[in-house]
Amino acid sequence: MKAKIYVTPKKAVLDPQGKAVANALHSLGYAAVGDVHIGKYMEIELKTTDPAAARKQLEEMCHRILSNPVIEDYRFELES
Amino acid sequence: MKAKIYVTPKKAVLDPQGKAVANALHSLGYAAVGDVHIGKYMEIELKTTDPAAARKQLEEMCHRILSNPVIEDYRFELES
Amino acid sequence: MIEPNITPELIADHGITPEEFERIKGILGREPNFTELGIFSVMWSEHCSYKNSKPVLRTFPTKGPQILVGAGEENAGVTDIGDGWAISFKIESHNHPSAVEPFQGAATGVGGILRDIFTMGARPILCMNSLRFGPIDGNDEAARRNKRLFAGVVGGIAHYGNCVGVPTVGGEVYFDESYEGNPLLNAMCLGLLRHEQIARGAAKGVGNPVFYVGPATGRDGLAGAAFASRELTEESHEDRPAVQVGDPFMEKLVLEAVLELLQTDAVVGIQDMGAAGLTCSTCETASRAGTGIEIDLAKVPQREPGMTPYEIMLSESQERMLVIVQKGREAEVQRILDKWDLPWAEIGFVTDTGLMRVKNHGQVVAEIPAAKLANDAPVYYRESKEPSYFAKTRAWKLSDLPSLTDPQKVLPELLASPTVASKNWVYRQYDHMVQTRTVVCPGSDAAVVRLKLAPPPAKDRYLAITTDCNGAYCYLDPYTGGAIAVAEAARNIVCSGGRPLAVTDNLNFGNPMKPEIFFQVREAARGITAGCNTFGTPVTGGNVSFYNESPAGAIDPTPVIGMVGLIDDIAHITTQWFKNHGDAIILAGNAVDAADPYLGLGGSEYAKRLHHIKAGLPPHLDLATEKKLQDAVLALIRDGKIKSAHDCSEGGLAVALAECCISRHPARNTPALIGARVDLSAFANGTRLDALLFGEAQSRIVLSVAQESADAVVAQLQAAGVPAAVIGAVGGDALEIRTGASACKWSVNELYDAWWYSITRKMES
Amino acid sequence: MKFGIIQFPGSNCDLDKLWVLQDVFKQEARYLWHKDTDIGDLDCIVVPGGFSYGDYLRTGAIARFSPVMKAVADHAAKGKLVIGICNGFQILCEAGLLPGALLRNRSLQFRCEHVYVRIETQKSPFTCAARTHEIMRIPVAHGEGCYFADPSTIAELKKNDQILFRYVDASGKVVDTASPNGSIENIAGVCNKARNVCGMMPHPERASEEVLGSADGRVVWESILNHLRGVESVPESVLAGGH
Ligand SMILES: Nc1ncnc2c1ncn2[C@@H]1O[C@H](COP(=O)(O)OP(=O)(O)O)[C@@H](O)[C@H]1O
Ligand SMILES: [Mg+2]
Repeated sequence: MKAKIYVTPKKAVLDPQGKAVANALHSLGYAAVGDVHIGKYMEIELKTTDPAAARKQLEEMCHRILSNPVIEDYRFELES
Repeated sequence: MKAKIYVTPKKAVLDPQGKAVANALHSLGYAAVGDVHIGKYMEIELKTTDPAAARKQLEEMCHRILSNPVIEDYRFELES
Repeated sequence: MIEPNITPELIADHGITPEEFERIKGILGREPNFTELGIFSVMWSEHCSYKNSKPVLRTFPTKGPQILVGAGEENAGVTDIGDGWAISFKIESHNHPSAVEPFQGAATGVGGILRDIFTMGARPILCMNSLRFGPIDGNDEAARRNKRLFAGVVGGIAHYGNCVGVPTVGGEVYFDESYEGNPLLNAMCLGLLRHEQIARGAAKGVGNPVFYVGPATGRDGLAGAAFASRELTEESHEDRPAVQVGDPFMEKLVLEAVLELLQTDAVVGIQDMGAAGLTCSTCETASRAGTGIEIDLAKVPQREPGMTPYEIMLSESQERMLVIVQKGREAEVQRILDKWDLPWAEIGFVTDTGLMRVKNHGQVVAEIPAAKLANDAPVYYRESKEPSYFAKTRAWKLSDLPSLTDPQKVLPELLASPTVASKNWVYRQYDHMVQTRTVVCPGSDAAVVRLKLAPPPAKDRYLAITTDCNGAYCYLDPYTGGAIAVAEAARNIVCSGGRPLAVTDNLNFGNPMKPEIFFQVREAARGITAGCNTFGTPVTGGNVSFYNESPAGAIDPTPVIGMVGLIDDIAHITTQWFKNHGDAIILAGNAVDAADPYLGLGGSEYAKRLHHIKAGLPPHLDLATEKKLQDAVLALIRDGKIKSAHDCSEGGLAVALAECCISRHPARNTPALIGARVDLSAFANGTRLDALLFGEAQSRIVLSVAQESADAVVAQLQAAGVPAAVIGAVGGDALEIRTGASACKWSVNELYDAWWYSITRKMES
Repeated sequence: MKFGIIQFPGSNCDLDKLWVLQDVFKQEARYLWHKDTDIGDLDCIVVPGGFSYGDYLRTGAIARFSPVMKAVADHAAKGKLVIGICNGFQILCEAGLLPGALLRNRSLQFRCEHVYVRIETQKSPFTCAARTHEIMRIPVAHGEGCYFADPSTIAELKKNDQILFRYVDASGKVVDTASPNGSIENIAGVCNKARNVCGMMPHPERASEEVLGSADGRVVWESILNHLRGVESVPESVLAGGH
């Protein structure tokens, strides 16, 4: 199975990177660009066939090491 | 509209971060974890209602600045 | 907007006692509203008001001819270094944020101290840091957590400092169980300025506009000052909004813009928004100038919709400044801010009312006498009581320590102890050379920087900088521990060729409401005072961090000393490693201190690491002896007689000798190792071998000199009243130490390997 | 000679470059602001290190769109000299003025230390004053210095003698452990095909004065000055005692 994980800065937390990119896009003339948020995208192979167990493990991995729950949110999708 | 952009390291490019995360997960006991790949995930608000124009702009932004074609691939989704 | 009612519970939640609440009512002549309660709670927190530490801080020596701006007057002190030049330096803690989110906690700690320095008008030219963590040995749950904190803190310091372009040139790291769950991050910054550039944080000139500079205010870091003034509990990890995210790029822009602004005389006052944010910066600037200030929160840039006045006033969003502008000169200021693409807003003006008046869309939401808010926090003379653990630690006898039979294995083990081991895993992550000032990079007793005052080849000036504190010593005897922190710092400066100039201090302790903790605070401060008086180094400022406790108890008392010294001539710059084969090795100071009942083994790394004992008394220190030693060694350095000088600290004489052999590191993976043959037989008679090799007796320096000047150097030291003897010679590819009948021999490769890679191995396992 | 040093928001080695050129080498040097479009007549442009635009997104990604970069490209197109150091190297790669890209160090950590770097060729304006296979002891300080290019680009670089600097051990051998970042073939610096644009990760300005522990980096500035003065190649005998 394959998991796709998205880690994004929490709403209330400063996202200086997103801001810098938004400014850069504006100055390049992309006036339609509004807010930009930048996070991480991860793909993880999982050698298991049990989606429920995989989900449980993923939830745990995201919380423990793949994201920093103090400043980031995460979500994931599981594909088989 | 909102665009979701995925930037991932090209196959031929080393992904030491992916490797480090895979190792960390193994040492925490997640034996089922196989390859890990890490890229960027961006969300961009677009103040436009024309999907075709938005796509064209996004394609350009991705190619010019949001990714570096020497080392990265990209893809995006557009939501309204 | 509905504000909560002021109930006793709400007051208690804000950390305000019923007596303090009465005092607030007295100042206002009425009950505070919710916003005002929040404002008082942060300004009267320990972090901002020093209410529990003021009586102690007042005992520090703070005066001296070199002091231009004294401790407590401004964001940081300013010290004269001659020819119209001055330095401004200060140390500050960010312990609790680092415990909860090590990377961002440490990063924003660096950001905060940088702002304290550049708001004085000084360009930051170096950073240092003093760190404490729980043990990183092994791989159990606790060790892994400690490693994660350690890696996060170091990564955060690197991220911020490297990006802003200020070199991190040194520091210290200790590992001990007492910091488990409550790591320490103390960051120090030093800046350079001309006398006439000293900027003030005062809101002078009625009618002058008040500018807000920097990114918009968010809900992050809400009430961080209050957070820092509480013990860490299991729930602290829910204190998440108190964690701020730093943006070093923004800081760099703010830094450049502020220094450019201060070049004009269009700015009358400036202060950063650090702890307690807008609240602290407005009331303190008004209070210093004896004026009032009026702002409208509607004009404050806001990152999120719907922020309340309470939230805006208490937010600790990073990289923001308050600038008081000369009326009529706004355009000039705006031009510079725009040049650096900095967000800014005019949010208010200086008044003559003495009040801090806060409006929101024109409606008054808080009105408090500024000076009373800033200065009239209650001051508490806390009760102090000798700690009961002394009974236990002092019941321990040196004879309880098994005698040492085989030193061969011990030395590599001590060198690999993370507290003693090379910190290259840490400092190679820091840019320590940007600004091309760093003459002695991390790895010697003190960092040395040149000031680049004069273009080459003209004569330049040099500073030596160090941070020091041994918490175990302070735990066993806070007075001696405090004095040793100062003495060791001065010794490190002297070993580098400098004369001690001034200090900054960071008092890290547990909960001062506990009499046994307050005893530690008071005694450590007394020790620091004694030390500073001895070396003529006034305290120019510092920081207090209390409530450093985890559920397992308080940290070892850790009063960190940051000391700066002046090196008068490039030729005086001295490093710790041996230079040439054939040079004579001299021990200045006593091999064993007979005045110490524990012979230097109380609180030693040897006792802790090999026998798991933290007991007895710390090494005995006689300040007059120490001063004599330092003066004599500095005189020799000035005479050009000394090739290397290294102070003996953790691990004692054997570790110091080993470090002299293995610490020179010209390039990646290419150490310059050099051996030595040492004979300590003359001191071995009737003394414990462990004390001779690994005892941490104070007032000792290992010197190397050309063979032909050895006798003269020994004579000169003795003439100055300093015990001295030639103990060996540099050369070969092994360190050999003879102690009477027995002798040990270690290849320098083996010692180097144990010492250099120890932390890397632990972090990568 | 006239040098221009670019200041991007977030540059932090700009002052060091000015110091080394103006105060150490006594050259005419001035800053160029990132918003400048007219840079006047310059002999050499220096793109300094630092964290332009915070290095957000990718190192150099945002800086390369600064107005001044158009002028840099024009300057380079005329065959005039451009040297990018550290972040400057990253920016020149992003701008397409140099081949390849710089990835995160393989250790995933920032690395600041002295390394040994071998000068691979004297056939460039940036190395023409060097002795054959001269080795410099010189500092690096970067988090993203791992040079990458696809195999055909690497082959091309070799064919054209465009690899100017490699990380080596103290004896001058190219070994894996000598590299602080994991670069392909230990590459520490390259030039473009026309040989007038150079990028390097090590910092010659941090090794240009004895007081800083090494003056080995002076050879880079001396090469540029020799080249500009028209002293194309100096006989080895003259250089033997040099630097
Ligand atoms: N946190 C740190 N950051 C930067 N440099 C450090 C740090 N910790 C230690 N160092 C450097 O490592 C060297 C040895 O430090 P330390 O063992 O504390 O020395 P000493 O015992 O002489 O005070 C010093 O040059 C010091 O500046
Ligand atoms: Mg020392």
